[in-house]
This record gives sequence, C-alpha cells and structure tokens, in this order.
Amino acid sequence: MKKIFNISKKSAGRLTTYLIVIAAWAILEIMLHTGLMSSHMEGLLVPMTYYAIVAVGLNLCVGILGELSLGHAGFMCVGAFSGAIFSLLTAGKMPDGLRYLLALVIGVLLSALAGFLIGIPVLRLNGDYLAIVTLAFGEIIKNIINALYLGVDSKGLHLSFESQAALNMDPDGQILINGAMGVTGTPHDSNFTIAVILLLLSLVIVQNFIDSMDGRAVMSIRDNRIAAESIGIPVTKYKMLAFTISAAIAGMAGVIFSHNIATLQSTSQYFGYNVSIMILVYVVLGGIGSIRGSVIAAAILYLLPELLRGLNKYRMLIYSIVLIAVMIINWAPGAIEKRTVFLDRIRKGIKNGAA
Amino acid sequence: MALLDVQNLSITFGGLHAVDDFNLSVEKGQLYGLIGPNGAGKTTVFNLLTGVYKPTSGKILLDGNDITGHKSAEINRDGIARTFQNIRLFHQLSVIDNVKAALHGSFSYSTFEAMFHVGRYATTEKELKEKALSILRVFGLDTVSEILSSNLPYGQQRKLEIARAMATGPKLLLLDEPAAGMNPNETAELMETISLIRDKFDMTILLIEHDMKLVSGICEAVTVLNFGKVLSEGNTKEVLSDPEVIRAYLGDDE
Amino acid sequence: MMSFLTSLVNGLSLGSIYAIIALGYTMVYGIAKMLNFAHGDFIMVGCYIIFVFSSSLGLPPVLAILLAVVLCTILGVTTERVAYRPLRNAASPLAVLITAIGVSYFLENMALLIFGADTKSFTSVVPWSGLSLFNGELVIQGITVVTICISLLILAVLQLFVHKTREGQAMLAVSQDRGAAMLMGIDVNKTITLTFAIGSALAAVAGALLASAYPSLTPYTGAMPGIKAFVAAVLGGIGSIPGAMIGGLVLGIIEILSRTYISSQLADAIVFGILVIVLIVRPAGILGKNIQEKV
Amino acid sequence: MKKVCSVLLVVALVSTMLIGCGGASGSKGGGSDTFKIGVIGPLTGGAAAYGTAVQYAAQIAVDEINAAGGINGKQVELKAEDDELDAQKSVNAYNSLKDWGMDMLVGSVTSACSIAVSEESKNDNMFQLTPSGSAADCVKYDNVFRVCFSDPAQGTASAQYIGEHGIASKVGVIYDSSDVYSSGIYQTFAEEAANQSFEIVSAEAFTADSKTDFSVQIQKAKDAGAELVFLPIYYTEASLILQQANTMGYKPIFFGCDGLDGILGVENFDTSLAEGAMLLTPFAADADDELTKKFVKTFEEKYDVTPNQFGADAYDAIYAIKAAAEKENVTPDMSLSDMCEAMKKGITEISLDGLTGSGMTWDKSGEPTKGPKAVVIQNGAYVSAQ
Repeated sequence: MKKIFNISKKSAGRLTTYLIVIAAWAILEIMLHTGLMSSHMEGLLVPMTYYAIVAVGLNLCVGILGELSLGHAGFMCVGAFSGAIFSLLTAGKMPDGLRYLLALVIGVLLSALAGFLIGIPVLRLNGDYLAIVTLAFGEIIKNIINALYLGVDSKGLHLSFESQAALNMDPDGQILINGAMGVTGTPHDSNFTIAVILLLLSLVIVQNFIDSMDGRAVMSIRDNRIAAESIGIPVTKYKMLAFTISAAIAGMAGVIFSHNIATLQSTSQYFGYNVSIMILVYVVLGGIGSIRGSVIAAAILYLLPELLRGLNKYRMLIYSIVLIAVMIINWAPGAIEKRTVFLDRIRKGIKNGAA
Repeated sequence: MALLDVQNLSITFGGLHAVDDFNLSVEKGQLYGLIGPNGAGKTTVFNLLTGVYKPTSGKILLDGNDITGHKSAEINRDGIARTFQNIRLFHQLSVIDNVKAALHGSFSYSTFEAMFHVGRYATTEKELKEKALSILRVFGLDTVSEILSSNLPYGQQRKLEIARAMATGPKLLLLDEPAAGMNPNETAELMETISLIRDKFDMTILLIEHDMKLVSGICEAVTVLNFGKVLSEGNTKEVLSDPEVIRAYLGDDE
Repeated sequence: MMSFLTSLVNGLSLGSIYAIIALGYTMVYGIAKMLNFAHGDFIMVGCYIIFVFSSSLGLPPVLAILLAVVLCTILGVTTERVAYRPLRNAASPLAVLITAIGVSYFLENMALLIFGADTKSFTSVVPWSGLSLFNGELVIQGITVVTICISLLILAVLQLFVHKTREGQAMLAVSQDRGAAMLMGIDVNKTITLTFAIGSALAAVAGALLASAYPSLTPYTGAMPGIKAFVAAVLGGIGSIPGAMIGGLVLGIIEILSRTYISSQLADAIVFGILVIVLIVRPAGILGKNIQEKV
Repeated sequence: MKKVCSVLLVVALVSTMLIGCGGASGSKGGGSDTFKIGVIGPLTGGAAAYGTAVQYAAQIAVDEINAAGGINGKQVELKAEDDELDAQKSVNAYNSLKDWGMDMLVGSVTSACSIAVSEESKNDNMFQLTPSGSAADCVKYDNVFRVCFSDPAQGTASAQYIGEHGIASKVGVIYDSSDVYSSGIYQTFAEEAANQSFEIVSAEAFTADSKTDFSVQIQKAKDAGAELVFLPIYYTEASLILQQANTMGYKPIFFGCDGLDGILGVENFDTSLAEGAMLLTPFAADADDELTKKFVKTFEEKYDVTPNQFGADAYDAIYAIKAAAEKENVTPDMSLSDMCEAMKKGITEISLDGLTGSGMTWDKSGEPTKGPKAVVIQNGAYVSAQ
C-alpha cells in the first residue's frame, strides 16, 4: 500500500492538474446531458478548450523556454488550414473517426514543421526582438494564406495568389481555399469530449516534458543561457525542440478549431497578432510557467467576456479594467507588499480571536 | 605533457589588446592560480578558454587536443568546466535539478520517452537522482537538495556552482573568484572544499582569486596578469614576493 | 518612371508618419524598457481630440493640434503613473506588457462608447493642395510635404534635446543603466514621466498627420499603424532615435513599392518579411547596438 | 498570496456563470406569449457600424409593429447580441439568444458569421433571415433566407449595367481581398465583364490590415487610363479612396454596390467629392418615398446617425417576418420547428413593399427578387439614374 502512495511531489502536482480537468469535464458533461446547461454555455465549451490547449503550448514557449512569442496564432492557422483541407479532400472516403485522427496528425506535423523552420532564424534573436519577429511570422502566415487560392481537380493541385479564375481548373474541380473567403464545409467533427482528451494529451506531454532531462535542459537555458552552455547543453537544439513542440500543440488546437466552425478564414480576428496576444494574456494571468494556471486562466478569461454579454457594450471596457486591475494587484511589488501585510493582520486577528 | 597548454593567446576588442600573447601551462593534478589587478584580463582568459570569446590568435590545447575556436558547449564536452564571477545558477530550479541539468551528458533517453515518461525514463531518472545526490553529498548540499537554488545562502550558492561544474565530469575545473563576497570563515571552508575536490577526484583546477590568503594557501603555482600580459609566473611563494608583482598590485606611486 | 517617383513620394509620406510614431515607441522602449502596446491608441485619441475641436467645434487646426498634444501628454503621463509605474519592478517584464494591452483595450472601447463605431471623416489640417510637377504628372500633396518636413524637424529637435540638454542626458543615462543613473542622483521616475510625455505628444502629432493623409477615423485607427511603427522601430534598432527615423522611412517605402510592383495583397507579408531578414542579418536592427551579455 | 487572488477570481466567475445558467434555464423557444426575435451582428470592433445599424433599424421596426398591435396580436421582443465579426463568437451569440428563448433570428449581419450560424440554426430548425449576409453559401440551407442581393447577383448586375449603358470602356477595380463580400462581387463582376463591351484595365486589392493608404491602387487605375473605377467595397474605405483620388487629381466615374451606400452619411465627409458617383443599391437614404423618409427621420432622431442599407435590410427583414407570420398565422406558442416550417412556407407567399424594393418576393432557395436601382449622386444627394 505504502508504495502506491509514495509518489513524488511533482507527479502529485501533475495528477492534480489532470484531475481538475477531468472533474471539470465530468461536471460539465453531466450538466450537458441533464439539460442544466444553457446552449450558450454549451457552445463555449469547445472554444474554451482549444484556447486552453494553445495556452498550454504557449506556456511551454514563454514560461519554460522563456522566449516571448507573439505568433502562436500563426501556428494555429497552419494547423487549422492543413487539417481542414485534409478533411475536405478525404470526406466520405474513410471513416469519420480515422479521418479526424489523420487530420490531427497532419495539422500537428505541419505546424511543427512551420515552428521548426521559423525557429531556425527566430531563436537566434533575443528578448523583444524575438517577440516582434514571431509576430511578423504570424502575420506573414496569415497574410499568405489569406491571399491564397488553392484547388484540386483531375490534373492535380492548382495554386494562385491572383483569383479563383486564375486557378484554371477543370469544371469538376474542387476549390479548397478560396482566397479570403477561406475554407468552407469542413466537417463538424470536434466536440467537447474530444477536445478535452486532446487537452489532456497536451498536458501530459508538456508536464512530463518539464519533469525530464530535456525539460531541465530547456529550463536551464531559460534561467541562464551562458551557464547552460558552460555545462555542455546544446542550446540551439533544445530551444528548437521546445519551440517546435509548442508550435505543434498550437497547431493541434487549430485542427480542433477548424473542425468546429463551418467557415474558416485566415483573417485577423481568428489568426492575427491580437489572438496571439489574447493567448499570452491567458498565460501570464495563469502564471508564467504554471501549466495548470494556463488552463484555468484560459477557461475563465475566455468565458468572462461571454458571460458579461448582459452588460452589452460595456463588457469589453469592463474586461480591460479587470485585466489592468488584476495585473497590478497580482504583480506590482507595492501591491504584493500591502497584501502581505493585510493578510498577516487578518491571520493575527483570527489567532487572537481564537485565543 | 601539460593538461592545459595555452600558446600565444591574444584577443583584441576594437583595437584594445585585452589579452596579449598569453601563455600558460597547467599540469595534471595541479592547483593553479591566475591573479592580477582589476581589469588585467583574467576573466577574459577564462572566457577565451571556455569558448565564450573566440581568440584573435593563439592556440589552446587540452590534453594534446586543439580546442581553439570550439563553442562553449563543445568545450565543456571536451573537458573544461567553469564557475562564474557573478554566480550563474539556474535560479528557478531546485538545488538537485541544477546538478541534474549538468549530468545531461552522461545519461540519455529520447524526447518521446521524456514526453510520456515511458521506456528508459524511470530507471534513468532514478540513476540520475542517485548520481546527483552523491555529488551534492560531497559539497554538503544533499540536505537542501529540494530547495530552490536562489533561496540558498550565498556561500552555498558558490558551492552549488562548483558542484554543478563538477557534475559534467571535467578534466579541468576553472573557478572565477570563488571566494568573492565571502567572510573569512566561509573562505576557509571553501579552501577545504577545493582541496578536497582536487584530492578526491584528482582534479586539475585553475582559479582566479583576489584573496591572497587563499591563493598562497592552496595554489601550487600562479601566473600574474597585468594589462593583458603575463607579468610573472611560477611557484606561488616566489611569484608573490616578486617586487614587480607587488608594484603592479599596489600601484607605482610607492 | 513617373509612377515610380509617385510611389516613392507616397512611400516617403507613409514612412514619415511611421517614423514619428516609431520615435515615440523607441524612446519609451529605450528608457522605460517596456513595449507600450497602447501607443497606437494614443494616436487614435489624438485624432479624436483634433476631430472634436477642429471639425466639430470649428477651432483653427493649429490650436486643435496644440490642445491634442496637451491632452495626449496628460493621458500618457497619467497612464504611466496609474498603470505602468506600479509594475516597473515586477518580477516579470511581461506584467507591464499585459497591462499595456489592457490599456489598449480600454482606450479603444472607451472611444467606441463615446464616439460610436461609425467612421468619421477627418478634415486635413493642411489646407495647401500641394505641388504639381512635370505638367501635373507628378503630384505631391501638401500633407506629404508637411509630413516629411515635420518628421525631419522632430528628429532634429529630439537629437538636440537628448544630446544637449540636462534632461536629455538624464534620459540617456537612464536608458543605459537605470540603477547607476539613480546612484548618480538622477530622478528616474521624473525622467520616465518626461519620456512618456514626449512619446504621447509625438503620438498626437502623428495622429494629426495620419488622419490628414488618410482621413478616416474609427476607434481602431491607431492599432495597425501602431504595430507597423513598432516594426519600424525594431527595424531601425530599438532605442535609437535616428534608427526609428530610418526604420519608418524604409518600411513606408517598401510597403508602397511592394504594393505597386509586387502584390497589394502580399504587401504586408513582404514588409514583415523584410523585418525578419534585417534582423537575421543584423540582430539588433539597422542602427541598433548589439549588446553582448557580460560574462 | 497569488493563490488567494486567483481563488477570489474563480469564485467571482463561477458565480457569474451560475447566474448565466440560471437565466438560461428559461423558455427554450415557443411556449411564450410574445415573439422573441434575435439579432446578431458586430456591435463592437471594426465592423460595428454595420451591426449597430441593423440593431437600431430592427428596433425601430419592432417598435412600430408593437405600437400598431404586434404580429397576430402578439407583442414582439427584440434582443441583439454582439459577434465582433468573429464566426465563433457569432455562434456563441446565437446560443446565448437561444437561451433567451429566441423564436426567429435576424442575422448574422456579415457573411462568414451568417454561414457559421446557419450550421447551428439548421440543426435547430430555427427560422433565419439574414439582412445582409450576401455570400452564396449564406442561404444554402432551407431555413435561411436573406433580404439583400447575393454577391454574385450584384457583381453580374453591375457589369451588365456598365456594359449596357455604355458608361465606360476602360474599367479599374479596387476591392478588399480579405473581405468575402468584396471579393465575391469582384469575382462575378470579372466573369461577366468578359461578356460585356468594356475592359478591366486594372484590378487592385487591399486587405483589412492595409486599408488606410490607397495611393497605389488609385495610381494604377489612373496609369491604366480607367474612366470608371468600380468599388465593390464598403463606404468607409470608399470615402477614403474618393478623397485620395481627389488629392491625386484623378476624377473618374466611381461605381459601387450597396456597400457604398452610406458614404454621404460619413461624419464630416466632403460630399462634393462623391459628385457623379453611381451605385447599384436597393436603398438610398435620400430617396423621397414616404417609407424611406419616415424611416430615416426616426432613425436619425433616435440614434443621431443616418441609416445605411444594412439598417434598411434589417427593417425590411422584420416586416418580412411580420408578413410571413401573419400569412401562415404563426403564434409564439408554436414549437420552434413548427414555427420554422410555417415561416418557410409563409415567406415564399408574400410580396413586400419595403425600403429596399417594392414587390419583394422570396423563393425556396432563400434569395429575394427585387429590382436593383441605380442611383447617382448629384448635389450631395442620391438621385435615381435614368
């Protein structure tokens, strides 16, 4: 018996995270099936989960690797489009489950490839320069896919940056990406349970990674690159590794995204730098480097503006004020000090009261 | 043959000869001191030896192999480990994780095993932990192994940095002002630790130090650097009584 | 040939506006060491203030711009005091970045509440219609000439200010080493406040020029020029005043030329691509100093 | 310490969530005594002008109907939700409205959002009438109808009008490639242009991220000698293009579609710049029929802005719902699905004289039939072209 409970603090922490996610899933599923949940809430479940997944991936980059990326929406975009195109091409040709699985694999692989290729130049830079270049790459990806026309017919793939007509396709051809109009008709395969399973998968990968030799190497680079080099850690290799995994996870969320919505467009409101920043807000508010925090913060902060719908046009204003206030309360050295003093006083008060 | 053989090493920064025609030869098992006034170029020599800077000219031989121009990480794998003047710990990692990170070269499993904690993960991690603890034990840090390294007292942080360097299994250990900021008691303890490492692991150690008590106490030979040039070298006692060295340290006005 | 010249002039005009915004960005970054993501929104606020005073209340444009400069300066200083200063020594530099994003959301939504989402058409603050050269084949608009002149003037004044005045020297000192500057008796808080005041005043000026050249105004007017100017500041070497100027001009010209000769849809991708290439070749931007970490 | 704050945050949120759920467990469609009509559109963000116009105009129509006794004697409630131009958020808004007990939907305002919402409304069999979702795919399901013209129809009609009236022989196009509406019209315009007597000499795009400077696009049209510039875009950008073309000394005929309507209403816009511009639109705010006058007057009094064609479409949408509901005697206590079936039948049987056309009819495909009106701007006002 003793042996079973003899788990390290780290694995206990990991298990807690899984349990929180599974418990939340169970409660929400019960509410879903007993009709306790509003349809509004029901529709929020999948988006909430895929943003939590991106947040987990981004935290690997920002919190564990210590590099600020403002381009993760771009990786999401790669995953979303590659997964959607695969599903469009193979719809009806194989069982839905298999197709979705393969779409996920393809989306993840391609976004990992994008992460790898972008990582080569980007990871040579430092700090804010790295941030702006990731932002630039995110915008480049979005911009190129937005201008891209892609179709397939009996002669193969056709590609153009001009217009649909410039594709010169046979009449029987199928348009895959119709420029700015994007991809329509991706099968609606994602659901809450699948999304949660994938969230758990990304949690397993990231949390296990942190507690491994690879993870320690990555964190040592974050804490002190020069010292990490001095103990023989190949810095570039591990930076690339963490960045690629992080991009791949964002791509996975992208596949869920594209299989949850009928119209997929490569425009700013889905894949612009604003989205990357929104996810960064989740990561920072959840605690930089705290994977569990990212999940919780993503869930809460995605829901917050939605639940404030009743306040109408004041809601984004309130959201922004909450954001500023939370940052100052949580991070400002002055505020932390005051809070400590205040809490100490309460604690003493309770003690005195008890005595 | 000397373990470390530095020949005519020079580096210039924008016309400034920070290190000029530097020669050094350290025998295996030797405890060697590199001293000199502030700004003499001692740390620059360390940075050249560990690949942080590329020398403008000259050669570095370790155990007969030419390691000139190798990158930092490579040089560590070649067999040189170091500590830093301003302590550079992995401050958000625990004490033991600092050492585990340094054991990176001696253990391995795949990234897949790392991501899913399968295969060689469990057994390797167990061995890794034992090895790390055994190293910490030498430095008396095994009792604080789970503490965040930035929460250690100053003296122990210095020790941890040495432990971390030792964990990479080097042939040559470079210590950059290990006693800086220590009180006499801590310095005395540190001297013991350094001697212990040398004896227990048969380690060759090259150190930069300002504390002359420490240098004369443990170093067998020293090189004195002034304005990037070797001023004097040889047996510690003899060098330290060299009038030119004394002048360099105390200034010309006497 | 004429069309190339026209594009070049248009690029210079757009680039000069980017440059003025980038000057504000780069000073705030260099001295306060923070990315003020709300900088673009200060421009928008400046535009609305001028719009209200000039177009609606009928004040002369110069007076409206002056009022906008004053009000934007107050806004900038207040924002710094209330939202940024408490976080200056926070454990992570990301804290203040997120707060800046919050400020950006706040300003945009505030403008949305006050002015509504409808586009306002802005009356140019420069009534002069401009130059017509080569029998009208090359038209240089008045606002273009004014924009280029003002941006050069600002560059000159800023350079003089930074290098010749006590306050400017204090800024340089703070940007190089805040701790040391403090030990030298420089009031760091005051210096940073002054920087924000200058940055915000520049944003108001940039707003007047931006809205005059591209006369439509919405609560989101400042966002994209803000980001592009940020790119320009990085391109030129962040923290460097002439760098911001060069970065802005290069960016503006490349943007217009690639739209003319390559593809108007891919122009943004090209602009960002140039940034990537420049930073790969020169990791600290065109004029930036690559500071190596001291070991 | 941080934990304490986080916990507080979570508690605050969970409580709002519960409130949200509590409010939601109310009526799920039908079964009530009033008609609940939902509106979805971008009420904040860059496209807010379109969403708010729809919201306001629909409110005006509902107020009028309620004052006159409602639909089949039942009062109408209206609720508008924001989608920020985001398809996912549009679906969220739809779900939120369903929780409120929506019977019928007027929305979404924009094409991509409307398509996304139709995937949901199809499953619920909810009657959906989009005022301005003009992409072809918007009405692909049989429960979705629209008030505006489809993009293909507008592009074709524009090309035919220019060709048949011999307005120009060299045509330049400036369109927004990142916008479904704009690129949709451009595509069919270009296709139809091949059959017409004019030639497209330049076709230049811009994107949502670079829509402040149009000097390049205008210069290209000018260099190519275009006598007419076709602007299948919204009035916001068009007003900029007109101003920049003017400062560049280029004065072609500008020709646009319904998106151009509203250009005279841009606050502080020098309307003389738009002199001579033509647009093919079903609605003009300065038209002098009684209905338009009354609508524009009420709108301006209430909301302080001049309505655009989005508002007009929404106004007609509400009246189309009224007519169809009265035709089939729909009552709020019917189930959602029954109501939808009845409305689907009803709307194909009515003929509506609205702001955007007289004698409008719908067929099963969801497309409206109405004649496009060409208007030309003269002396700062819209005048019907011959």
